[in-house]
Amino acid sequence: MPDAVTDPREDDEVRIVELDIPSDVRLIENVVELIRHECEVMDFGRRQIMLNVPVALSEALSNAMLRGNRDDPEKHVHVRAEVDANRLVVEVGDEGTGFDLNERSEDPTTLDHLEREDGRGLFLMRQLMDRVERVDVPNGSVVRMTLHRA
Amino acid sequence: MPDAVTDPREDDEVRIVELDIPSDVRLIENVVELIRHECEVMDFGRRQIMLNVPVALSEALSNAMLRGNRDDPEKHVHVRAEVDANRLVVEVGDEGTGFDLNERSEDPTTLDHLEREDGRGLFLMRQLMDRVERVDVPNGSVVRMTLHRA
Amino acid sequence: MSFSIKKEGEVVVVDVEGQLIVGNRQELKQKVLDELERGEKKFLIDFSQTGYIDSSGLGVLVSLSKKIREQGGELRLANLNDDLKTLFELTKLDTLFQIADTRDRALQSF
Amino acid sequence: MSFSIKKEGEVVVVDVEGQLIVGNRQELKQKVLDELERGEKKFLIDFSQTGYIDSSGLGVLVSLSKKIREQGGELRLANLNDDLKTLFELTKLDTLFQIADTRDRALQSF
Ligand SMILES: Nc1ncnc2c1ncn2[C@@H]1O[C@H](COP(=O)(O)OP(=O)(O)O)[C@@H](O)[C@H]1O
Ligand SMILES: Nc1ncnc2c1ncn2[C@@H]1O[C@H](COP(=O)(O)OP(=O)(O)O)[C@@H](O)[C@H]1O
Repeated sequence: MPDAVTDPREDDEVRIVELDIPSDVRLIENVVELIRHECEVMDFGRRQIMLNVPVALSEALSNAMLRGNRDDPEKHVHVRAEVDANRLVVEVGDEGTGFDLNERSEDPTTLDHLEREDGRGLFLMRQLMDRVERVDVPNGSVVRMTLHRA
Repeated sequence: MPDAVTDPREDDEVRIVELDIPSDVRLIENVVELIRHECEVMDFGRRQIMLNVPVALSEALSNAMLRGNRDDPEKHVHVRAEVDANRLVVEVGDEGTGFDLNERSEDPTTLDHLEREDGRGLFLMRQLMDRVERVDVPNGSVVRMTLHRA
Repeated sequence: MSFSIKKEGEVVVVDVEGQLIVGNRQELKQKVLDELERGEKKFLIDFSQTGYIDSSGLGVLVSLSKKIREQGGELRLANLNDDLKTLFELTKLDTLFQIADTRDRALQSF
Repeated sequence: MSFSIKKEGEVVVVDVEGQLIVGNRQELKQKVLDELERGEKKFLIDFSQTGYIDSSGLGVLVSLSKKIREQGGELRLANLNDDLKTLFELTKLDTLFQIADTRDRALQSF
């Protein structure tokens, strides 16, 4: 087997990772590692690789599995990450009926929310990504997150 | 966030994992973990999970990346694993021109081969899986491996 | 990903190795609740070997802190790296928990 | 996945933590070759913390064993679990390497 040559990376390089997996939260960590690696290859900042990308992506994946697909392993989650020298765009799709992102903007940092266990997922996605959008697709719902390389 | 309920696994359950990734050998370990997890969920034997599946799959993936795609990160590897209570069928596709599996049947355990560094990949795939096949597809080549649950 | 528990004096010290996320947080919760049931009162969770924490991991910490307080116990956190500190600050959970810079300081603070 | 190197007496001991596969085998190779260049002659690779090894990992072990022998040195392997033993048997590499059951036995065998 020949040695793996280091990527002859070019400025216009785009790396795309696509996955389709059953709803099983134990798969999340490895999905995150795959996409985090792409961001590392593209020289994203250390904090983005250690905090923004993994946390926001975990949130989107667990919402897709547990909220969208109601933890039904027969329902799948589709992930598509596109990374280039400027930004990461990652889409997480589930087979749920969708939800209104704008209606879900409670602030979990208020005093009366602070002791609640849940409700921090979308908040963290918004804090850690530059942009969070939701789109309806046939038979499902997609959350798209964008992070500019820094 | 609600608790993740353990899979209400049924006998006719089929779990499918599909991935499309750039040729980058550093991605292999996480791909292996994803598919190994599916075999764990389906109660494959300990040895299959610790040896057969990860080693054979690593070989197929690195051949697809380094042989089929010549380590070009712009060329993708497509992986599709289907696991049920009876067996794992995993297909690894690359964008190469294919090869003749039957012609590649050298035995790396002979004395004069033993000190060579390479040439053990297909041998291990055949030893560790119940079946290894190759099919030509438009724009590429696919290796399909089957392992019965034991 | 694993959690190792040991006793230092009167304090139950839990090391979180790897991520604390939706896939494994139940394990942490159960381990700590088992100790609480055995009558332990002082808990320290050490994050020096932790990668990232997601919202459900944070949720488990909030839940444990409540349960421990209800039993008249105390929970301290220690060794958050800068990224984890930022996570606690973003969610204002740094105001809910007692967070020490080092394990020793956390142990002395009980 | 990481490799930790330390010296026990005259022997360079390398622990392979995690997998030894195409994605990281170069790192192991380089670490051992650096020690060889520094004049070290006795090498022990300990697999007690190893997951799986692929054919390119095996290839690196074969290559290192040759290079070490060429310099008049010796390589021993230790602590292969049953799955790894099977892998060495399938490839007949158990006949090429000197394999000890335990680290101590490997150390004594130099
Ligand atoms: N993929 C999704 N499909 C359906 N509903 C969702 C999805 N993601 C989020 N939601 C809704 O938004 C709410 C807030 O989500 P989040 O902030 O992550 O908190 P939590 O999931 O802990 O309740 C969820 O309770 C759910 O009702
Ligand atoms: N996916 C593939 N595409 C093209 N050729 C392949 C592929 N997989 C294997 N081969 C061919 O089969 C040969 C033997 O493969 P293998 O037994 O894995 O040993 P090695 O890759 O170490 O040479 C390779 O050298 C290559 O010529």
